[in-house]
Amino acid sequence: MSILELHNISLRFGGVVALDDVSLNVPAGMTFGLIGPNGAGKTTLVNVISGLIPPNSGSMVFDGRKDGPWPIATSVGYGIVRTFQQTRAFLGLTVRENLRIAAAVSPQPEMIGDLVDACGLAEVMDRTASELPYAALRHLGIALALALRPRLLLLDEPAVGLSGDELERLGHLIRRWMDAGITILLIEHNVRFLMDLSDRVAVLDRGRLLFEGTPEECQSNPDVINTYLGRGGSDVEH
Amino acid sequence: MRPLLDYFVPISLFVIACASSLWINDYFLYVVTIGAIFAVLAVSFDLLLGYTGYLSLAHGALYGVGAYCCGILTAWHGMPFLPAMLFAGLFTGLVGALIALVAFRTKGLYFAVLTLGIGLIGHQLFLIAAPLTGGIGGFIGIPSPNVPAWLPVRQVVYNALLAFALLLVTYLVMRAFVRSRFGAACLAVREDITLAQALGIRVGWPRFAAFALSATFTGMAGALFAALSNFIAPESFTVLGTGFELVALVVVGGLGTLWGPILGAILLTALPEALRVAATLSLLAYGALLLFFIIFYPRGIASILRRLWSRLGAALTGKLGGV
Amino acid sequence: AELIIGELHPITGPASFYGLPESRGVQLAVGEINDAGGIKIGDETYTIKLVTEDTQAKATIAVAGLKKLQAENVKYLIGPLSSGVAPGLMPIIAKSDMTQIIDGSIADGITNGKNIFRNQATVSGYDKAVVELFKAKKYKSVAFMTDRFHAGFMGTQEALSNSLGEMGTTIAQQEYYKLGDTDFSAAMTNVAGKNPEALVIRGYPAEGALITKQARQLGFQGQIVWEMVAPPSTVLKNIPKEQMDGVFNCIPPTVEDYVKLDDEKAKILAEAYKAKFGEQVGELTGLSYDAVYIYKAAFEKAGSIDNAKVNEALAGLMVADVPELVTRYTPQDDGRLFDDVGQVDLQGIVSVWKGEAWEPADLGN
Amino acid sequence: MEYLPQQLMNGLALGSTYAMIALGLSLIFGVLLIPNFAHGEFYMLGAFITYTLTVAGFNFWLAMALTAIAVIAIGFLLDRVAFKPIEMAPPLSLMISALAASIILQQVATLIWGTEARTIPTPLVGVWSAPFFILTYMQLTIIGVLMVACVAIWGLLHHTALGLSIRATAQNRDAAMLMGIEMLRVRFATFAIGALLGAVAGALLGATFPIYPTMGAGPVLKAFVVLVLGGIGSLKGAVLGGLVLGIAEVLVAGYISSEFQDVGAFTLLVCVLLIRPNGLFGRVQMER
Amino acid sequence: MLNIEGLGAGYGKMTILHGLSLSLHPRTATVILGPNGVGKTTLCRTVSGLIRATRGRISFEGRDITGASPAARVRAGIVQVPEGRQVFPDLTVRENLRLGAFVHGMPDQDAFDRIYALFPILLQRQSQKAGLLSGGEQQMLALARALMTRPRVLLLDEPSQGLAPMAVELIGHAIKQVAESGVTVLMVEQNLKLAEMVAQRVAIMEHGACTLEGPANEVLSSDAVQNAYLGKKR
Ligand SMILES: Nc1ncnc2c1ncn2[C@@H]1O[C@H](COP(=O)(O)OP(=O)(O)OP(=O)(O)O)[C@@H](O)[C@H]1O
Ligand SMILES: Nc1ncnc2c1ncn2[C@@H]1O[C@H](COP(=O)(O)OP(=O)(O)OP(=O)(O)O)[C@@H](O)[C@H]1O
Ligand SMILES: [Mg+2]
Ligand SMILES: [Mg+2]
Repeated sequence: MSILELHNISLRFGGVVALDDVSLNVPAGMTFGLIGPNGAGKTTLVNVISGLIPPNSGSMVFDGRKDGPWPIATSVGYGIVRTFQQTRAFLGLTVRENLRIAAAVSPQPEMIGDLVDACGLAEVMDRTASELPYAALRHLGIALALALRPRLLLLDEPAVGLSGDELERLGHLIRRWMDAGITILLIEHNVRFLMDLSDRVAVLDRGRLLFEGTPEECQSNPDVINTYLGRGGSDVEH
Repeated sequence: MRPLLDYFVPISLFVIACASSLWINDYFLYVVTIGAIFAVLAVSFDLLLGYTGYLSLAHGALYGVGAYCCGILTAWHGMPFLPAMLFAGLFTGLVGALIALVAFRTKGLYFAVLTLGIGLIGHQLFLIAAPLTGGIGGFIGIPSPNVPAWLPVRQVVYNALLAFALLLVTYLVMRAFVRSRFGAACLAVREDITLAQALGIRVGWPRFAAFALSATFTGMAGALFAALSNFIAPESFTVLGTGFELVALVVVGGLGTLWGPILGAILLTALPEALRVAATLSLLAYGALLLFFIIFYPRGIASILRRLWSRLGAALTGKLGGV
Repeated sequence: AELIIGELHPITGPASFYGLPESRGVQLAVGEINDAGGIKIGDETYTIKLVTEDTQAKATIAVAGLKKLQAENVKYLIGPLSSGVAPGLMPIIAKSDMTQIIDGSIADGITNGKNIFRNQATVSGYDKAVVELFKAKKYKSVAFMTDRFHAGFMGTQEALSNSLGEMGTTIAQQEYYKLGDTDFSAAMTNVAGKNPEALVIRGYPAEGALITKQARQLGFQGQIVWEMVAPPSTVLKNIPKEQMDGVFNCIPPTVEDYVKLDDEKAKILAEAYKAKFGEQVGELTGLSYDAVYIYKAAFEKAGSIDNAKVNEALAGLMVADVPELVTRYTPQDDGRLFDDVGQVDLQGIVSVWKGEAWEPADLGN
Repeated sequence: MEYLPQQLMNGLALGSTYAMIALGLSLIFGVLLIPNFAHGEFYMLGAFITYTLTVAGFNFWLAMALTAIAVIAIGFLLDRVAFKPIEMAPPLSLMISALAASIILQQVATLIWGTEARTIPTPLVGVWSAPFFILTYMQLTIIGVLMVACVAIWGLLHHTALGLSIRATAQNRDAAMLMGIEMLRVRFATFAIGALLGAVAGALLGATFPIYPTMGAGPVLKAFVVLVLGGIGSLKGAVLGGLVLGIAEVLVAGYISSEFQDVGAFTLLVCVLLIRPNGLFGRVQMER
Repeated sequence: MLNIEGLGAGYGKMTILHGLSLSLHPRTATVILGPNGVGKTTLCRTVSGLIRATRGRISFEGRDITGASPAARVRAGIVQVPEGRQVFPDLTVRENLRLGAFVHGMPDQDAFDRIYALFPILLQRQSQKAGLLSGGEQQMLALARALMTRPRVLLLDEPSQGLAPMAVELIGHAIKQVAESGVTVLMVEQNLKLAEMVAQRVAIMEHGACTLEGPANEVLSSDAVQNAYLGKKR
């Protein structure tokens, strides 16, 4: 069963066609990978789903509710939560204060403690967010989103700038939520990371849906190799 | 332990202030009373500026709304002071809520200037609505608060006690607000409104509540000011005077803390009095001291005290650790 | 022994242009009295100690200043200047055992004749001269341009237009501006359009000069009448003298006017001021200077420095009791200086601008 | 609607004075994010120094040029003392610093010139009587200077390297430094232009209006209104906002009541911001 | 060429770099590897002058530049591509590029053409406001802008951030070309593909100091590095 259905979403900015008749079904409980060349429209799609920008045309069904997309406040109420490509947290506040805000909006404030451990924030609780190491900041951004107990989590390039242990930690985290039944829409240019985690993958190119299928099919699809992975798609070796 | 400390410190400071008001002379008492009223203003103002991130320049006018409201109720309708003050506060809160509805369509400097406009309109209305306010000639004959029979103190002392009590209540109420979920939401609005929205915070409510609450206490401060001055005139409620002075109090005290603005208010009301000795140079000296302070402590008194506090803490633990 | 007099004037801030010369007037008089050996009250001779506090023309600062004076045991007060301040001090002083002589504000109704007196005119006093002018010149229509930040003028606006109306003058236009405004073109366009026979400007001279200029530029042809304290030196700094020719002014004479009338006391005061402070005497200096001598006469008459007695003496003081007065007050019917509510009778006179200064106007009656 | 052409012209002339003051303020705020309340004091000093020089016998235009240099120097000093040391502090601290600086400058002016109002002897007397309206030569000069200033600033910002570096700094200080842009030069240039505009406005307006040490306070508030009315960071907005405000004030004073001149102007501000929360020409910030 | 000796730097009271020493070989691309948060970005910012060094010294071609302003360093040819998207959002793409050549006066059309040939998407978007570009497009713009300065030392802080694999390859080639044309390159990078593609020398950073530096093949094949950074585990 699909938790999210997009029907013929189009959006243009002046002359730029950012989304061109995109239709997509995201099955419940799975991690859905979204890739595509730079400027393909991935972030724009997240903006549309989360309600930050209304599309020019098209509609969205979420969890049986028709007439989407909704304004952002409504979407969040329905359980659609996003992170931002450019990491966003309350930069002027300490981590503790950030989490206090998270607790204020969370339906289950008592689980914030868990999140702190899972995201590895315990040692940096009293530091100002703007001074955090990059990885910790990314995790904080994700912790804020998770505090809302989303049903659909939109992750826009969460792994940017992460390496080694940090990347692994993020991978573990995502798996855990998947197990907890959260549906995840994951945008990521780290192909290995994305393919490892995703159950299904869609590829956007210049606003159009180019491909949709399993990660394996995706990596051998010539169109995808041509437009996105490149012949030296060696990052993907197993 | 913490709740005990939480209430112990402000309440004991309040008791000390009340006790000392029996001692000091009328002049100091007046300065301190005015300082306390400005502290009420500053704390209310900081709820909006420091915790929610909106600079309202309409507060000078809101202060006036409370003052005139109290004047009309007590002088014309014979209402006793305390209910009049409450009523004035509620009325001002209502006016504030209306302003908030309009002003929160904008943010940043746009909000500041929009409220500046509203503040100026308010001041002009005090002038124009002469039948209600007395116009430029001022509102004359506002009765002083009645000293209750069981309290054997003089009027001026009673005025001071009222101001201290109002300050204490304001502080406690504002602190409760700040610590509530609303307070957390306000912080989120201040730091990053898009992220706040993305987190499902209905940003309209917390900032609206902050504005209305801030206006309510601003109105009560105005009411008290009116009652202890016996006379008010539009000149006390200008944007250039009161409006900007509030910003100075809060910034000098320390933005985003509730006790910082209290210190800022006391310092900046005492300063011009201390500078009376400088006679014709007093304004110049005031400007120079303000500039000096802000250049060296751009984050206000609160930042100095915090630094001292942490240094003290470090020194103590260092000493203990050494033993 | 020492007798303390407090004075409360705006010696800093924008109003210090008027406040500082007042403060200095007090200083001059006190200096003179002390140099002459002080005041002999009863058997004791007192020298006067002067304590100055600033009001910045703001009510709260002024109240704090007053409380400070009270804390320093000051019983006699001169000041304040501003109409926005005096009502703020009134409830405190009325309840206290102090005595006050107001030497500034021209707003109505701030004296009580018990312990609060005023030796400055009220606007109603100014208005009498306006009425006199209109009686003589029989202008058929008039426009007003009033400083709406001026409590005094705003307070009498209605009464004045009523009395002119009763004489048959049409009120063609009522316009307002505020202190510090610089553009009056909208109002003056309307005034010039209606072209009344006279335009009465009520406020301060800088704006007065500017309004006069703009009215003429926009084609206003009628008579311009000022109602404001306007020392020629200030006027000339703001408007070329040709453009002032023939403008009327309706206020009580100031020190400068008395000097022009060859008044000995005024000349001495002006010179002393110049010698001590290096500037031209201010237009209100005479009033504050007089206030000190009024106190002196009252002390001597009461023979005591007890406030109740001095208040009584002040209330009954005759103009003739104070020979040092520079300002020429009209005695009350019984010769007293103050009327029952503590107000002197100081009436405006009509003067006209000729060349570089005001001169008494010949109204031809 | 009697005298409408004349009233519109009155509004235009008044609006030009607002625009003139707003221009410099807008530049400094747009580039350095300093809410420079002391801009009113540039204006005041421009008027007073020109006054002193003309009274000392200088030709008005020469006096104005000398004044501009002096005020630029003062602007530079002000930046050095009041703003540069706390450039990293929150903008509100900068605002308090500006307010303090403005008190100091006013008081210094009081010590030098006293608080008596005066007017600079006008270099251009006389009026130009067109068929339906009258404008003084001085008003015409102000409108002319405003137009010249707009074109000059626009050209500077959009067609010179200095202008490009100013615009770049306004958007991303760090990145601008990484492009080899000297921060100090940009700062200096911005303050110099801002102070210059303030000084010229002061000299021209001081020849029409009375001048006194606190004369800057009112206009600087109006200038902030204009800044926001037009849209922050838009020079076009600053000019048109000024004109709109001027015309609105005159129309209210002319056809409703001069008692409501200010109320009318600020009601207009409120209405405009209700319809366009980012001013007439301000852009809505995109969030991504 | 560029010598860093005993460099110390940090934010406020917090010291991040503890006596870091490193010398860059002329006309060579050096890649810095290290875990998140060791101070790689801090190093780049200190070298380009955005952060003041608290101790140690940086010299360029024998001249001490430790106290020089960022602008002076750019004029000397030291140019940084900052981490994250540091474009001028309200300026057009072309104006952003134009600013790249700021220290050389007005660039000719050739200079633009060379860049557009490298990044065709920027040509398409040349009159769009840079702030409206997608994340990856902004990253390309930042790199392109730095190339416009005609650098002699190019500091790259994670240039692959947010780039699609094809684009990573593209800029890999571009950087290699630049290095071959005689520019000294210092690149901080997490993307191993790009690092391996570009690196001639590799430095390893730990706890605010460089612990190992040498030719790329040697360092990358050393066991310690294999385990710690190249993630044998994966
Ligand atoms: N507000 C806007 N105005 C004009 N063009 C825009 C706007 N927002 C996005 N675009 C353009 O739309 C296209 C899609 O942008 P989007 O940010 O969705 O790309 P993306 O797939 O997320 O790319 P990346 O992987 O680089 O983040 C880009 O070419 C971008 O330049
Ligand atoms: N503005 C700042 N104020 C205070 N501390 C900071 C600031 N920026 C970074 N830090 C701290 O400096 C340390 C080093 O940061 P830096 O960004 O240099 O690391 P990095 O090696 O580039 O990491 P990454 O790989 O995540 O980009 C981090 O621990 C971080 O917390
Ligand atoms: Mg994107
Ligand atoms: Mg980094």
